Formats: sequence, C-alpha cells, structure tokens
Amino acid sequence: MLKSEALDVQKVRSDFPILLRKVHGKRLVYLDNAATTQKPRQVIDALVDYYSRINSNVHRSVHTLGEEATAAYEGSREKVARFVGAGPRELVFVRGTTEASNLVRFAWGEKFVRKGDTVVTTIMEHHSNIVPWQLLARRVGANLKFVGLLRDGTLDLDEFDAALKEAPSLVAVTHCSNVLGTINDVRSICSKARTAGATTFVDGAQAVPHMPVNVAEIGCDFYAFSGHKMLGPTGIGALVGRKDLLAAMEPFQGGGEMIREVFLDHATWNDVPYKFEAGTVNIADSIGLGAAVDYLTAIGMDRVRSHEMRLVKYSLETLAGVKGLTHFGPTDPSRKGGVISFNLADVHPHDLATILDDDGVAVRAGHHCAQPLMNWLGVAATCRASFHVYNSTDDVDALKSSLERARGIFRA
Amino acid sequence: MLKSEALDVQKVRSDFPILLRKVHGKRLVYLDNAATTQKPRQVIDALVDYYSRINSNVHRSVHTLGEEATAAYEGSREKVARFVGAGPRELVFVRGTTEASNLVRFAWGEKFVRKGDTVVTTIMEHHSNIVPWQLLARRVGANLKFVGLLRDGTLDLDEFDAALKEAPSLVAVTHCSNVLGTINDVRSICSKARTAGATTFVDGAQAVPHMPVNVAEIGCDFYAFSGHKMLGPTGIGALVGRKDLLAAMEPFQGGGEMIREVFLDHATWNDVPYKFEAGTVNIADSIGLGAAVDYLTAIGMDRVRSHEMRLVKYSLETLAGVKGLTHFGPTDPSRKGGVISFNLADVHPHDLATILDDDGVAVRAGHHCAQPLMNWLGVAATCRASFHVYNSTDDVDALKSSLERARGIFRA
Amino acid sequence: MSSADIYRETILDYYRNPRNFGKMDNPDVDARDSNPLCGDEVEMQVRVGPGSTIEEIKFVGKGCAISVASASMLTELAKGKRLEWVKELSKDDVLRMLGNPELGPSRIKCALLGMKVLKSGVYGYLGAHYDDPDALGSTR
Amino acid sequence: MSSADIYRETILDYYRNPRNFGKMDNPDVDARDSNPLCGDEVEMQVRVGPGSTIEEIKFVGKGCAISVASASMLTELAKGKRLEWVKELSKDDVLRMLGNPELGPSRIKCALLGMKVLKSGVYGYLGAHYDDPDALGSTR
Ligand SMILES: Cc1ncc(COP(=O)(O)O)c(C=O)c1O
Ligand SMILES: Cc1ncc(COP(=O)(O)O)c(C=O)c1O
Repeated sequence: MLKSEALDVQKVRSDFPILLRKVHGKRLVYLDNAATTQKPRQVIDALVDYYSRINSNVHRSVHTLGEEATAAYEGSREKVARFVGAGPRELVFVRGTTEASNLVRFAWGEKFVRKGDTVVTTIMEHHSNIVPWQLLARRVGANLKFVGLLRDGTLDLDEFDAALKEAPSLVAVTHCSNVLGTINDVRSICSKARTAGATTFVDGAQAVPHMPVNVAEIGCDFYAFSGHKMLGPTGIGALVGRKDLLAAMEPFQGGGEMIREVFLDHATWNDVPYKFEAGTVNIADSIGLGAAVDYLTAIGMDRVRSHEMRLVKYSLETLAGVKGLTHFGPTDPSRKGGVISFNLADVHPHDLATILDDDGVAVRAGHHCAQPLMNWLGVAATCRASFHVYNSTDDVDALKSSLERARGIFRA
Repeated sequence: MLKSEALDVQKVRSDFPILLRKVHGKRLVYLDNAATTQKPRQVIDALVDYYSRINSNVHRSVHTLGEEATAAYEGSREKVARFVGAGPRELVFVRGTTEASNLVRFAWGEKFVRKGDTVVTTIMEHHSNIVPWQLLARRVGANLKFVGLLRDGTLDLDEFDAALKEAPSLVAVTHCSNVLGTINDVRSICSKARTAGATTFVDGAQAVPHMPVNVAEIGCDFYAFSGHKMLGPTGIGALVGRKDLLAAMEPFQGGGEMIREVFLDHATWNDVPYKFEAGTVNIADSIGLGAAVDYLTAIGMDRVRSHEMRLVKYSLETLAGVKGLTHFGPTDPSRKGGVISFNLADVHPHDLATILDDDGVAVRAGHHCAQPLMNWLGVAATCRASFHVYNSTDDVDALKSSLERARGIFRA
Repeated sequence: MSSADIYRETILDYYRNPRNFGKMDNPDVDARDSNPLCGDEVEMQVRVGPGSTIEEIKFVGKGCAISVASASMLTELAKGKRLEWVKELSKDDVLRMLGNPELGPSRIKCALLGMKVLKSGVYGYLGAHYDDPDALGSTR
Repeated sequence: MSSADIYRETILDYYRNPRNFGKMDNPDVDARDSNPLCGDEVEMQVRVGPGSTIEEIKFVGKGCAISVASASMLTELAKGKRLEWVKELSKDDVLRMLGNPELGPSRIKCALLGMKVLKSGVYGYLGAHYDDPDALGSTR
C-alpha cells in the first residue's frame, strides 16, 4: 500500500481474529478502543513465537536463549523509542500510562517538588494524570492547580498562561482527551511551561495509538503511553524521559536489575533506563508491543490519523440525525482524536450501553476515569464510541441504528 | 495420572514447545528455571484464546466482551488465591515478586515503620527482598538488620531469635533461597516474629512454583510470588496480604481502577484488592497465570516437589563425581528446593556457562541478585542449575558431561 | 432473552417516577454508597418503628434505570418489614423483585446497589458490620 | 565456530597470569567500573608521560577469563600509545586483539569492560565525558 492511499479496512480487519466473533448473534462492532484496542494476529504471533522459541530471563544470562531474549527485548525498546522519536536509553518499559505517572511522582516528584510548589494540570485529565499529583502534593505540601476548559471542550489557554505565572514546578497535561477527543497543542504548552521553569509530563495514552507523535518535536520532559491501547498486549507501556532528568532521579522500585552493587548497608544503581526497571521485566509483552509498533508503522500513522478523522467527521454528521443526542467535545475533526462522547435524552449511559450491546455494539459508558471532567460537563457519565484502524463507516451506521432502537425502548 | 505416581516427564515435555528447539545443534537442556521457567502449550493457548476471543478492558465495562474479560480476570484471581490457600480479596495482582515487596514498602512500610524501628531480613535474600527495605529504612530512619547463616547454608536461628529481641516492626524472609535452595521453616519463623510483634513478609518466588504452599498455614502477613517462575507468563505475579492489613494500608500507585471517587482536591479509594491495582491491569497475563495454576494443579504440587527432590538427590550424587566441583548450600534434599549452586575449580562461572551453552546446557552464572550472599560465600559468582517438571536425570547427565568437557578446556 | 429485556414498562416507570424518593429528618439509619465501577450512588434512610420494623424508608440516588428502579422497588418492599428481614434479604430476592432479568455481572451490581446500602445501614444500626460477599469483581 | 572457542591457550594464560596486574602510586588516570549485568570489575591506572603518552599502565580486577584477559591484553597494547589513541579505540579493535571470537552480546560486554574503563578514565583526564555507546542492553 502506498502511504497516500486510504486505509484498506477489510484487509486490516482480516488481521484481527476477534472481529470474527459474534455477540448476541450479531457481528461484533467494537467501538471501545479508547479503553483498549484489539490485537492483530501479528502481535499474538509474536507472543507465541517468544514463548515457543526463545523464552528466557534477560540481561544476566550467558546462555543462548538468554542472549536471544535480551536481543529481542532491547530490540523492541529501540523500535518503540524510535516510533515516538526518542532514543532507546530514554525509554523505560512500565505496565502502562498509570505506572508511568506514578514513577514520575515517586522518582522525580518526591525529589524535586518542594513544599509550597505548584503543580499544574487540567480538568480534562484521566485520573491517572490527577491522583498521582494529588498524592504527591499531599506528601510534599505542594499545591495542585487545575486549568479549566472553554465551552467547546478545549483548554482555556488564558487560564493556563495565568497558572504559569505561579512558576509551577510541574505541568502535567494530556495530549488527547479520552472523553472529548480534544487534542492539546502540547508543543506550545510545553514550550511555555519550560520558559516558566516547569518540568512537563505529557499523557500520550490517547495520542500515540492514533497519530504520529514525536517527543523531540513536542519538547516535553516526560511522555507516557500504554501498549494495550495501540494494538499491543496488556501489561506493557512506556515512560519516555529526558536522559539527564532520568539520570538525576531517584530509583522507583528496588530489587534485581535496577542495581549495580548491593551491600548490606546500601546499594548503587544501574544506568538508565535499567535503574527504573526493577525485577524481572515483562519480556514477552515488550516484544509484543514491538510487533504492534511494526504493524502500525506498516500502515503508517499518518494514514491511521486520516482514517480516524474521516470516521469522526462521518460520526458527527450521522449522529446529528439522532433525536435527543447530545455530543460532548470539539467538533472540528482536525482538533479531535477518534473519540465521540454523547448522551441520549434522559437515558443513563449504562442503560444505553446495555441496549447497544444487545446489537453487538460495544461502547463504553461511565465516567471514563475522568470524574472532574464529568463534573465540569455537569453529567454523571457519558457514552463513548472510539475508533481504531479496523473501524469503518458501517460501524458508525450500526451504532446509529442501535441508538434509534434504544430511543424506542426508552421512548426518549 | 494418580497423584501418587511419579511424574511422567516425557508426557510433560511434550506440552512445552520450546523444548523441541536445538541450541548449537544440541538438544536444549534447560536448567535455568529459578530465573524463569518455560511455558506449556496450555498457558500459551490461554493467551491466544484471550486475545482472539474476549479481549477487553475489565471492571468498568457493560458490553459482553468486557463482562467476559472481567469474569476471566476475576476467575483467575480466585484460582491463583486458592492455589496458595488465600481468599480472592487477599490477592493483589502485581508484575512480580519485586513489585510486591515494593508495594509493601510504599503502602505499608512508609505508614507503619517508624524512625528507630528495626527491620529484620537475612543475608540469603534476593535483592528484591533487600533493596526495598534499605530504601524504606533510609526514608523513615529505621535500622536494617541481617540474620546470618550457619556453615551448611541454613538460617542461624539463634541469631534470628536474638534479632527478635529488638522487637522489629517487620521480618522479611525468603521461603526458599534462589541460590542455595535452602528451605526456611517460614511457619515457625512467622510464628516467632508475630509473637515478637513483627509483621511478616515472605518471599515465595522460589517456593510457590516448586512445592505446596498454604499461606494460612504459614501464618504470614504478606506473601509474594512471580508468575513467570511457575510456568506462567512474564509480567504477572501476586502479593497476598492479610485483609485487615491491606485495608489499613495507604494506596500504592494512584490512577484509574484504584479510586472510588475523585474530586479536585482529594480522592477516595476502592475496596481491596482493587485499591492496589491502579490503571489497566495486565489482564491477559493474569489469565495466563490462572492457566499455569491449572496445569500445576493437574500434575499436583506434591508430585512436583517429589520429582525435584529426586533430581536434587541425583544431581548431588552425580556432580560429586566431577573433580574440582564445589557445591554451595544444604545437601539434604528434604531441606532443599530444586536448585544446585556450584563452582568448578578456578573457572569463572561465566566462562563455565559459556562452555555449557555450547553443549545446549542452559545454566545461570553470576551473583543471582544475591550479592550479600555471594560475599558471605566468599565468591564473586556461582553457576546454578535449577529444575522444573520437564527436567529429568538425562538433563543432569548432560550437565555432568559438559562440566567434564569444561574441565578439559580449562585444564582445571 | 437478552439483557435489554429488563427495560420493561415497570422499570422505566420506577426510573422516571421513583417511589419513596427523597430525604427525611433525623433518620435512625442513614447509609450511602457508590458503585466504584460505574459511579452510581444511592443513599437510604430508615426510621425504625416499634418492634424493630421499618416504619419509614426513603432513598435518593443517581444512576441508571436499573439501580434507581431497584432501589425504589426495594423501599416499597421493605416498608413495614422487620430489620431482621433486611439481614436475610438475598441477591435472588432482589432479582426476583426485578422480574429475573438476564443481567451481566456488572449490571447485576447496579441492581444490587440499593440492597447493599440498605444492608450496610441496617447492620450498622444493629451494631454489626456488613461484609459484602459480592464486593470482589463481578464473577458471582 | 562456537563461542567456547575463545578459550584458547592465550586467553587462559592471560587469565591465570595477567600482565600488568597491580596498582601504582599516584596515577594520573584512575578509573574503575563494574559490569552491572555480571558483576565483573576492572580498575585501570595510567601514568601519563611526555607527549601525552601512556608511560605506565596497570589494572586490577576480578571477573571471567574474557574480561581479565581482555583488560590485560589491552594494557600491553596501550603502553606507549598516545591518549588520543585510546579515544579512537573501538570495539572492533578489542575483538581483533582477542582473535575475533564469536561472542554473544552479554559476553561481548565482558570483553569490552577493560576498554570502557580505560576510555572513561582517559576522557576524564582530558576533561571530557565518555558516553558509552554500548551502555544500552546488549543488542549491538
Ligand atoms: C527468591 C527470589 N525472590 C525474588 C525474586 C524476584 O522476582 P521477580 O524478578 O519476578 O520480581 C526472585 C527471582 O528473580 C527470586 O528468586
Ligand atoms: C488519557 C488517558 N490517560 C491515561 C490512561 C491510563 O492508561 P492505563 O490504564 O493503561 O494505565 C488512559 C486509559 O485508561 C487514558 O485514556
């Protein structure tokens, strides 16, 4: 395929075994990709191949399996790092975005954030980019400040600029909202934050899977993402960090692998990134994530992004025809990731999702781990349809007709 | 198979695809099981099945895949908990033993261990049961005390009793040494520790995979183990904790799943064990660990244990015939796990392991993440052969003849 | 039968016009809980009458049709009953009350939230601690 | 050819009788490092002579035959050379010195430990920082 061609959804679909299954006798219409994506055969095969051919513990091993496993693990680190424009030594494998923000909280935050300091975040964040900073702030006596949103669901940049006047030590912001789809201009945000003397943490959980990302261009200090949201296995993700920052940080977890030498009364630390990878790492899933990166690279992230933009545009047009439907978030597809949040009249999102499931349509309903945003929106919960490479306009049509059925049942 | 029958190694071997591979043209003789074990088809299939049929994020989901994934994940928690005699709500899924001890350090230790307190551990511990307590002790100003060993590689119980006189707040001890194979009487150790008012943490990384373990009988407060060492996938393990202790602890990582409600200025926590499972959990590998537990249960842990005892006995007899070989650790198979550490004359363990690898024999060489123990033994490193269900006396014979060859090359 | 079948006339009616909705002054029992998995909230209040009976019962809450209707129907069922009755109330009783719908494990939690809150309030009033047997995951 | 072939006569000889083994007083360069992956340790000392040459060089260390022999052979090779020579020394040079053995990525680290220590010492002496290109994993 040429990169300029549109994505061949049918071809892509044939790579995903789960899409063959039926739900309540209907074709599975999987629209819960912001929660977790499905996995192509290529990723599943990488796991099977690892366990069937080279499984071994890494790094400290002299035997052949150990050497091969180490080469595969480190090869995957290079691949994943390159995918987001980072160097391999700047990439720490973690369980996912949540572990990444907690690592920064413990290993960087408790060392560098002081009593009375300000930490700035926004009210559109996922809990994993809020709760760690709340816990950090409580621990060291810092203040946590939330930047609000404009009515259209984009960040209030005046408020952000005002927050920077307090010379925050940390600015933690999402690249793309998992509820509204809002894409933040993290490049400009990080540049301003840096000028104001702040360290920057960008939550890329909803960006890396869906659009080209280059951390060097963004100019952030830390960048985090999850493998399971980008066609990779569960249990693996990455924290990318500026090398000098990583080197200056305290270790996070203590144990094997992250040490250089252990004496009875103290220990010394391994080089970065190993200093942050205590214990036996998640070898197989790191390699699986490398396979997911290969798969996405073969498609081309530009093409993934245009595909999702087309789906967002089509969805907004299509769902506008559903009576009683309220959509939350920006409506300009070029400013919005592949995420559509909505409610239908007075139907509670959980009830709505139950009825959609009956038709094989899988959406998420709830607060999406973003309760502060729900409060700002003035709702307890929303329904969310979110896309990836195997979704097509057919899926949007199926969503629409199921919504119409729900309207009938609820007389909404 | 009746449980009383001996283990049918040939039948077991046919379940492990990797055992078909050749290393340097030779049959793979995998004797690095204390580092990580190989995986049976049944475990690999469980991963493939999960990703091909029910992959979805868990707990917050209303749709069918989500319900099925949640049921599988929680079903696995019950299975794994039952395997070690715990209740499901007492089991927290973690990455492995290292994350477990760090969780206890952060969530329990920083709350309950005070300045001037004593933490007792032993010099036979793995770094993951030393470094977290060093970091904790430094943080809160506690003292870390190491109990030594008797000449035969067993714990010096007089020293242990003396250490208890200091009324330690924590006793952290391994169930089975990953270097010497020493099996500690953790039941008696925990009972004494408890009487002395200490909380107990048992590192079960080398016990759960190899012998029947029942945490209720042991009477410990915390018990930790790793899935990848017990035929399960990498990236998953468990911390078992007494329910009231888990409930009294602070959370560890903050983010999705572990919260009840999040407000701008504070958050409240979910019930245990969820309070400690922040972010998207490692769903597939938890389910894979459940499959490993099924596999081990079908064989029977008593039978696994007797099989390994036979191999230990045979190895000690066989290797006694190798000139210049020094064995480290207890020699009574009933007091020793399936681990044989040794050195050959002045041949460095890494050189030895390289030569063995040439013959397809995979052993580990190094400090085995137990540098304090190496210092006590007066060596920089050892070679280690360790067993699991697919090993046979043939493997021990292959080890022996390769050692003889190494003796020739090194004129040792 | 499918899970959507629960959205019968009655459930929708209780959702849109919940009976016993509101708060009372000085209740003897006042318990509140939320479902951490979906955010649904229910608060139950009880005035205890002679013979340890439920003289008056009210609830407020926000959530889905299933949790609101179930809590509301439960208040009707509970009124006049003895506190002991609450202790013996089971998951099956609640599901029967709702017409035995086919609910997946997570929606069952919505259906049971009202019962869980009422039980924890009544246990507390009786000086006991209610240990929710369904607190773990959604497998049973 | 297999990796065990490295254990030729010469390597074993340098392992058992390492040349330039020991310490000197007041060295100009003194660097030490250990391989976190296997625990091998090497310390290198250099006395710098006229014209920025390596007038005297000594090492101590404990480790496997490969790391000890490699460090020892390197001291012989380095003696009399200019410090610039050390900066330009490459992995391939060291492997050639060892007779181009087939080494897996982790054993290569043993072979290169002496060079790494010498380089970091010399870079430090010259007021620069040595950034080990092989520090990450063992894939190259
Ligand atoms: C006794 C012992 N404790 C702890 C560990 C650490 O386990 P993991 O690396 O899976 O965290 C190991 C194995 O590496 C071990 O053998
Ligand atoms: C924007 C955002 N940040 C963080 C996370 C947390 O990621 P994980 O659950 O993989 O740790 C998610 C997804 O759950 C997310 O959508």
